[in-house]
Amino acid sequence: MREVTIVGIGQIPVSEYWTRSLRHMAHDALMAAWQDSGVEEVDTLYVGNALADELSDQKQLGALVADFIGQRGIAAARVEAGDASGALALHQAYLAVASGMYDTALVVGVEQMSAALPVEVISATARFLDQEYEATMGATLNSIFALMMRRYMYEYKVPRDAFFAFPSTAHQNAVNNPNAMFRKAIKESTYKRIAMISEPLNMFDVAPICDGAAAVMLCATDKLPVLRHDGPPPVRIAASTVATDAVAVHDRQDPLFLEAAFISSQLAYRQATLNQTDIQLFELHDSSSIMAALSLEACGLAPRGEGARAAAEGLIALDGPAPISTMGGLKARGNPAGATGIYQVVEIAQQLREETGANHISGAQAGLAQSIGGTGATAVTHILTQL
Amino acid sequence: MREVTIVGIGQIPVSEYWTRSLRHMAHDALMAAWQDSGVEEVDTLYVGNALADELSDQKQLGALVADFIGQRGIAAARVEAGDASGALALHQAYLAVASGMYDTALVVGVEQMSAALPVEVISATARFLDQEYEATMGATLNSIFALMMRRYMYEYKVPRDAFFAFPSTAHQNAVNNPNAMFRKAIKESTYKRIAMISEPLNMFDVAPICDGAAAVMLCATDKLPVLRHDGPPPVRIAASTVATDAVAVHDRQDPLFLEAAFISSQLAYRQATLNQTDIQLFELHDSSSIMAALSLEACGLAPRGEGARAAAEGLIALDGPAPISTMGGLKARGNPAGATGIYQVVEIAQQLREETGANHISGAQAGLAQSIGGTGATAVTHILTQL
Amino acid sequence: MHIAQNWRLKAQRYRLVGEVCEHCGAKIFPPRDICPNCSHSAKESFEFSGRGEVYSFSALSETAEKFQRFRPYTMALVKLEEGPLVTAQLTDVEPDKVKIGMPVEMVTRRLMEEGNEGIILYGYKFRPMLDKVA
Amino acid sequence: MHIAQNWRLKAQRYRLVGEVCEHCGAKIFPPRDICPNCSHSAKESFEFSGRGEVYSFSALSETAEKFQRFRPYTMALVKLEEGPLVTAQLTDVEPDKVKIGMPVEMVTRRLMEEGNEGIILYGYKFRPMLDKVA
Ligand SMILES: [Zn+2]
Ligand SMILES: [Zn+2]
Repeated sequence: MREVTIVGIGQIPVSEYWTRSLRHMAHDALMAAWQDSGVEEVDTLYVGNALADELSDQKQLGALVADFIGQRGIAAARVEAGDASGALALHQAYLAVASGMYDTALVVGVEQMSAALPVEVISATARFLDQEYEATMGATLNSIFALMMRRYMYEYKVPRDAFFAFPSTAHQNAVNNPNAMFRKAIKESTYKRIAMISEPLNMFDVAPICDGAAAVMLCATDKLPVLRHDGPPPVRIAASTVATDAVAVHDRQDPLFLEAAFISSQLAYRQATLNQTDIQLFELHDSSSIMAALSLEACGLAPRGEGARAAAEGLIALDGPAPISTMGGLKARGNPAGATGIYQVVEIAQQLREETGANHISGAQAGLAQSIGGTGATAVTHILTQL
Repeated sequence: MREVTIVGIGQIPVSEYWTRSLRHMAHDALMAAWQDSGVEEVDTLYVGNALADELSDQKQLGALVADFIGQRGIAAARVEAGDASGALALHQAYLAVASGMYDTALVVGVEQMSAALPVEVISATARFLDQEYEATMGATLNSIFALMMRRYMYEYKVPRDAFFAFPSTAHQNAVNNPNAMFRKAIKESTYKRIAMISEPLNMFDVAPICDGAAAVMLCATDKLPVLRHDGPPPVRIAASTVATDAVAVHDRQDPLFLEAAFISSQLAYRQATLNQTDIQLFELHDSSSIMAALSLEACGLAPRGEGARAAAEGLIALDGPAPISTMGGLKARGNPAGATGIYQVVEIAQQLREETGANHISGAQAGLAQSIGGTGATAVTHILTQL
Repeated sequence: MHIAQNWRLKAQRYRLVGEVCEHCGAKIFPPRDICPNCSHSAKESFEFSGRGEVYSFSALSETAEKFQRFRPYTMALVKLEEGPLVTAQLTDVEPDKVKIGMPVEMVTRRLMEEGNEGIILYGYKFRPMLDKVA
Repeated sequence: MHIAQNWRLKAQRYRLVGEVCEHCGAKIFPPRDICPNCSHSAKESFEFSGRGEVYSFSALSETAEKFQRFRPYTMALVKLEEGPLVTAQLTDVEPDKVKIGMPVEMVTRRLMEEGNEGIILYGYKFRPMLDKVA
């Protein structure tokens, strides 16, 4: 199995795009990554996207984007696993390069949600759930998060305000990220009185509806010498792993444990031959505060039932033992569903390349990105290290 | 790059399923392939599906199906490229095993279309086109086929009736396929008077709306000795290639040439180090008669503009020089969009394993399967050979 | 849309028909082809009593398209007395009266309306168990 | 649905505004960010004359949802006099009067109705060129 390296990264600010459509957004992120990379020829393209089917009436995004970036002809694929689509696309691109069939691969995560009505987005993201036994009963993605959160508070005797640590940290860190959607810190007093979306989940507990595109260029490590030498430092993919769980929360062994995230992170630690303590930052899937808490626990960064409390006590701060959402996370950078997993990886690469300014995690040599589909059915973990 | 082998195949009859949903159909095909294979443990799952988003309100099919077949936890992904989804999923599974990360992989193509209203299916499959410049103008998939067909007839002076060879051969061959949807030969007189769908394309020129699931089990060739020895003969994947073209026909260099199909087949011949003449059968993407004609030309089996005429003269018959649709093809076996590419591959495996009864291509040692997304934007070619 | 899909799931939705695994005895809902507990094939039907208790709940008003007419409503995870958890709506109760652990029982109610054809889908919801409340 | 998407494409749809490549001179429609001919970036706007001829055509009545109210209609590939092919409807002509090679010109017409909000989308269609027909 060949080693695989990230040689270029690109992103557009997470925002609401009214004058650029899906193909344009993908183009902009991909061209940035390509230009950043020093690669001459791209051999294959992967597009991570969750919602173009219904929100843009468009399928076959692999071919569409390949053509639009001037690469008509190359192999291309669209990969989907809810809001883990981007990360799962990266895993496929990783395998494509590792296999030896392709030397270079572009990967873009792209999503356009803001042009649709909120009710259309809610209907579309409900498809991340089990249609027959969750969505048909009236469940939305947020309502399932809420069910998990209420039970978590009950079972582990956690006050709701403990969850404030997640949006608070995310917004604080986003202030210094020019690509983030919300670049303003939030106050606990606001968190306490802001409107509920699905009790006990409030508007600050969930990531916004938004648009975005982020991209990386992969290159087989044994082909690196062919690249031009003035490029940025390459970043090694030390692990790329995927695991799954029941789609419906009610079907899981423990509704309060993200088994897929656990398995995927364990496989990743093993593949990278690293312990949690060897890793300096963790971009986790904070699509809601409860998912952030459960992700900390699944990745072994907090004991079961302690994720929220540990976060409130400083675990996840930039200078804490397990910094997460270092550039704003899903909550404040934004969660453009199928693009999110690539934003995470781009941000870790930025950290390892020391391009994160005031948010730089000092001594960062390894970072973990974990992306989750919906409420936990698909989990994709990448560990990046300096080469 | 590791060699990859197909060690198990499975399919359910293409039909209209009213009592089994997507997950059940996938289950049945996968279990058949698994049972056929002699494999103990499956390492990863790929699901090719085009339309579950809108027709079943379901995403994250990778996780959903993995769980439903009792494999909760394993890596899984859903791949989409219109009606090339199944074949493209197989390509990803091929890379996954070739890379060395996974030793075995299950791949299923699954689609459920018949439960939706015809207008819903037409709306959904229009998403295989370029939304902004084809579908928005009122184009449907069939109407674009019709535009290609009319121009083809005009440019190459081909009478409409020459296209009868495609549905005629397909239906004739489906008679002996218990998994085919239409197992009845059709008459030229009926073809001449049957209703138009989109002039000059009639109802016999296009594949039916239907449901289906087909699956294969892949195994790294170097792990074959571990399998039990009483299984069916393994089939070698000698080539697995992907190419793309502009999504919109109006954007292509030549609207009557399937460039992606051409590139993908050329790459496949090269990867397999075989010429067309070394291959005894060709499962092509006969989603419409015109696509069948253009596919023959793209794969080098007929000169440009001669595909339909050559077919009418016996090129594609079971005993002709380039048999296609040997078990009924998309036209008569059925085209359950995202499942189609796997049905093709399963049928070629059946031919190489000599399980095709009266339809067996004598001396078949190599077969080519080519699957196309929509009107030609994505093309995936596999060449299978006896091990 | 999806008339067949709804028709297909009638037994489950109207009567909470799941399965009991012949191998390990696990009571399974929703029904599956393979027992998630022991991985043997699960085919024996089992009709649940419909009694259980609230495991978690949440009142919401931002719903998917097909549920707009019915909002606000309260989603819940209900732990059936036979073991499985079920996702369903609570009915006949104000959200502020719901508590984790509250005994509930299944009733059949209108779930949603399918857009174009105005098809109405019925299925299980749960309400406070009458004898326990009285 | 997709109000922004429609708004975004107004220039193209109302006035056939594409691009001319500064490098190779190719006239490009629909507009792109990269010239498909020479792979340089293409940014200079170019408004097409709207004149062309029928390259292919087909009358259909099985349409997508948003076009149901407008069926039957005739789809066509039109070869613009500046070079590119365009997919569009023909209008003001019976399907049996259409011929490949027939001169046509662009007009702006109603394209479709968006379901829920009843938004009407306008855009280009092509009709027989009046002076040539007369
Ligand atoms: Zn069991
Ligand atoms: Zn140019």
